[in-house]
Parts: sequence; C-alpha cells; structure tokens
Amino acid sequence: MSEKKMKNVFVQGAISPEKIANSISHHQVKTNIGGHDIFLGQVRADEIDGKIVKAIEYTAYEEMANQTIHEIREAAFEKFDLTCMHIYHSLGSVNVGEICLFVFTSSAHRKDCFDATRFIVEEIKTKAPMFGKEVFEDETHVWKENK
Amino acid sequence: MSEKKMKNVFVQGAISPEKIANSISHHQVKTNIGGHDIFLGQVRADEIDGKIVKAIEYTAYEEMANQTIHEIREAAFEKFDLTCMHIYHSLGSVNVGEICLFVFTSSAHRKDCFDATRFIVEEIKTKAPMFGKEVFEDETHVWKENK
Amino acid sequence: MKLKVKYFGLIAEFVGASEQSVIAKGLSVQDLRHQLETEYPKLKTITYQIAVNQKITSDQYLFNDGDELALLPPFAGG
Amino acid sequence: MKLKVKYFGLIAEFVGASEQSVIAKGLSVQDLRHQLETEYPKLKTITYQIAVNQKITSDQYLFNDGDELALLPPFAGG
Repeated sequence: MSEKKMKNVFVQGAISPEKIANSISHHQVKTNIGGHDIFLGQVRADEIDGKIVKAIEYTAYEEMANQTIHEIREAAFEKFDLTCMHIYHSLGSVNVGEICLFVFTSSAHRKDCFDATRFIVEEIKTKAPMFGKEVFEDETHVWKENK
Repeated sequence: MSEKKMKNVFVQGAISPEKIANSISHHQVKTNIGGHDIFLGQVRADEIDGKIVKAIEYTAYEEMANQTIHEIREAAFEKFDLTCMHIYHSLGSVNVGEICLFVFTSSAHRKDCFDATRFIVEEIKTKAPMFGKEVFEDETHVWKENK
Repeated sequence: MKLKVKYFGLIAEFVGASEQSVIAKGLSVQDLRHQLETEYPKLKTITYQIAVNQKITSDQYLFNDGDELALLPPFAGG
Repeated sequence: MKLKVKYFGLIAEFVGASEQSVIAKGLSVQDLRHQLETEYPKLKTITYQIAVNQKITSDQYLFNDGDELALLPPFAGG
C-alpha cells in the first residue's frame, strides 16, 4: 500500500497519550495486522552547563519538512511490507516529560513494523528541517542538535 | 536499573488502547526519558485451509512463563540502558483486531529502547511457554506455532 | 517414581487432561518420553519440549523426588 | 537577482528575521553564502545547509528567478 497524498505531520504542542490510544483503536478493524511498532520521542530535562531544560520550542521549515517526510513515508512503504503508517511531530512549546514525536507503523509480521519505525525515526532526525530551542528555567536557551 | 521482583505479565482477555495510554501517561513524570518504543501484537484474521480465524485463545504454563520473562527482563536491563520496561500478555480469548502482547521500553536515547523492545519480543516468542488456539467461525480450531 | 506431569495446548488435547500423576517406569526424561508416547501415540506426530521444575531440560535428565514435569508443544506467544 | 531567503532557528536569531528579500551579488549559492556571512559574521561560527525550493542544494547551484532559499541550522526533530 502506498499513499500518494502529502500529509501534514505537524500538531500544535505536545502529543497526548489519548491521541495515541485513539490511533491504536482505529487499527482494530484492520484484521490483517499482526504487529504495531510505536516510537515516541519525549522531551528530556537535560542538564546543560548547570541549567535544566524545562521545555523545547519546536519550529520547522514546514513545507520542506512535510515534503521530506512524505518522501520518507513513500520510501518506507517501498522498503517494508506495511499496512499503515502514521507520523506526527509537535510545533511550539513541549514541556519536559511530554511527547513531541509519534511514529506508528503496522504490518502483518513484526519484522516489517520494527524495521520501518526505526528507519522512519532515523530519517526524520537526519533529514527533516525541524529546529528545537531548549528553554531553561531562567528563560535562557540553547539550540538542540541531533546526533 | 534492575528490578528483582518477579512480575505477573498476564492479563485476562485483550489489552485495551486505554491501558496503553495510561501506561504512556505514567512516564511523563520521568523526565530523563527521551524515547519510548512500544510493540503491540494484534490477532490476525488469518485464512487457514479456507477458514478464517476469529479469535485466539491463549493459555500458558504461567509460573514458567513469568519466570522466563523475568529472566528476559533482567537480561534486557543488563544489555541496554533502560529507564523502564513493561510487558503484558493476554490469557483467554482475544478476538481478531485486538491486542494480545504489549512490550514497552523507555530510555534516555532512542537506540536502547529500539534494541530492547525488539530483543524482548523475539525472546518472548521463542522462550516463553504460551500457547494459542486459533478458533475459526465454525468453532473448529488449529494450534498456532511461532516462527 | 511418582511424577506430577502437566500438559499444555495441543498436548493437553491429546492426553485429555492438563495434569496427571504418572508412575514413571524409567529414571530419565527420555524414558518418560517413550512411556507417554506409547500411551498417547499422537505425541509422536509433533515436536515438543519437556520442562522439569519450569526449566527446559534434556532427555538425559534423571528425575528427583518432587519434580514437576511439563510437556510443552510449540510456543505461540505474542 | 532578487531572492527570497528564509532563516530558521539559531540563524533566524543571528539575522534577526525569519525571511528577507536579498539582492544577490553573485550567481551561486556559494556567492550568497559569502555575502550573508559578511553581513552576519556569526554564520561563520556554525554549520548550516542551504535549501533551494525545499531541497538541500550544493554551493555550485546557480539561482533561477523565483527561487526560494532557506538557511537551515542543524536539525533537531524528535
């Protein structure tokens, strides 16, 4: 299955556990699915030079990020035998402990969804133009950089 | 972190999306977590010799399965740098489209949770004495066998 | 020796019970395997493992008093 | 040539704007890089990529009319 229409991956603020549960529920009618793999990125209270991160403010070059993720999605459908795929990323402020990335793939057999979710997460981290301002308690900030 | 106490992984019937959402919510206070990886096993409506599976009835050698999974859990905490780990498996009847296995690991960095969830799922599939009766619409059945 | 033997899944179907008290005619797991396969010939048609006290064991294992045995058909968790 | 240039994250901070109309003094991405690094010397202190029409491009790329450029600091998604 391949989805040609470009989707908007961005949601304002944190991704709620309820949104994740709803997304899982919607797959219970798809009885050809045997396994789901879900990755959730959560904002960490990192200590940087003695200060603790309290939130990350995400921005993105939205059109390019959506296009890039569209291509990642197409590549994943090509490489792996998937039933469904869902990708969401936060924009704006996400507090520590909250979820900023939700990648969800489903397949008949577990290998495909395991491989696909990991592939998608790695691709997003390296290729999608998204930016994160790590804000400290004292309102100063640093810019996050993916490794 | 290692957890010495043996846990009971078994729940009666299907695992609900709400249980999964609650489990995710409980991790939002753990601000050292950067990534979660969740695997969900879902019962497939497989066609076998022209008949369609409508449910799987799970049984287990419960004491041995809990002990085996306890050892898998300890091995995973040893091999990977994990913050948390949760494993649940259904007993009794689980309809097609419903979830029978829930493996959830969390770590500061994504590599550990990706590796850990996959390791745990593979280990459970090959080592934990659980049995699945695939029941067809006409109430006949076959016994499932993991590959 | 009198052994407690548990049966699961397909094997519980073959035997028609989930647990039995078995008077072992031999001393090893291999002996018990032969004894049960004679009594329940369908066992010969499948692959199964034997656990003693919740650990998969080899056919060479010699029973001790109070051992709990289990005949385990192929696993299907997940 | 007149170019639309977008700035993101750290670079938007350096420039003090998220978008500008820039009169390019040269013809290539490399020329624009030099021009902007002269105007905003802090750009020289970081690694950044340049996208033209939403594709990462090389320094050799020669502008066409209507191109949308973007200066992209290191990515931090997820």
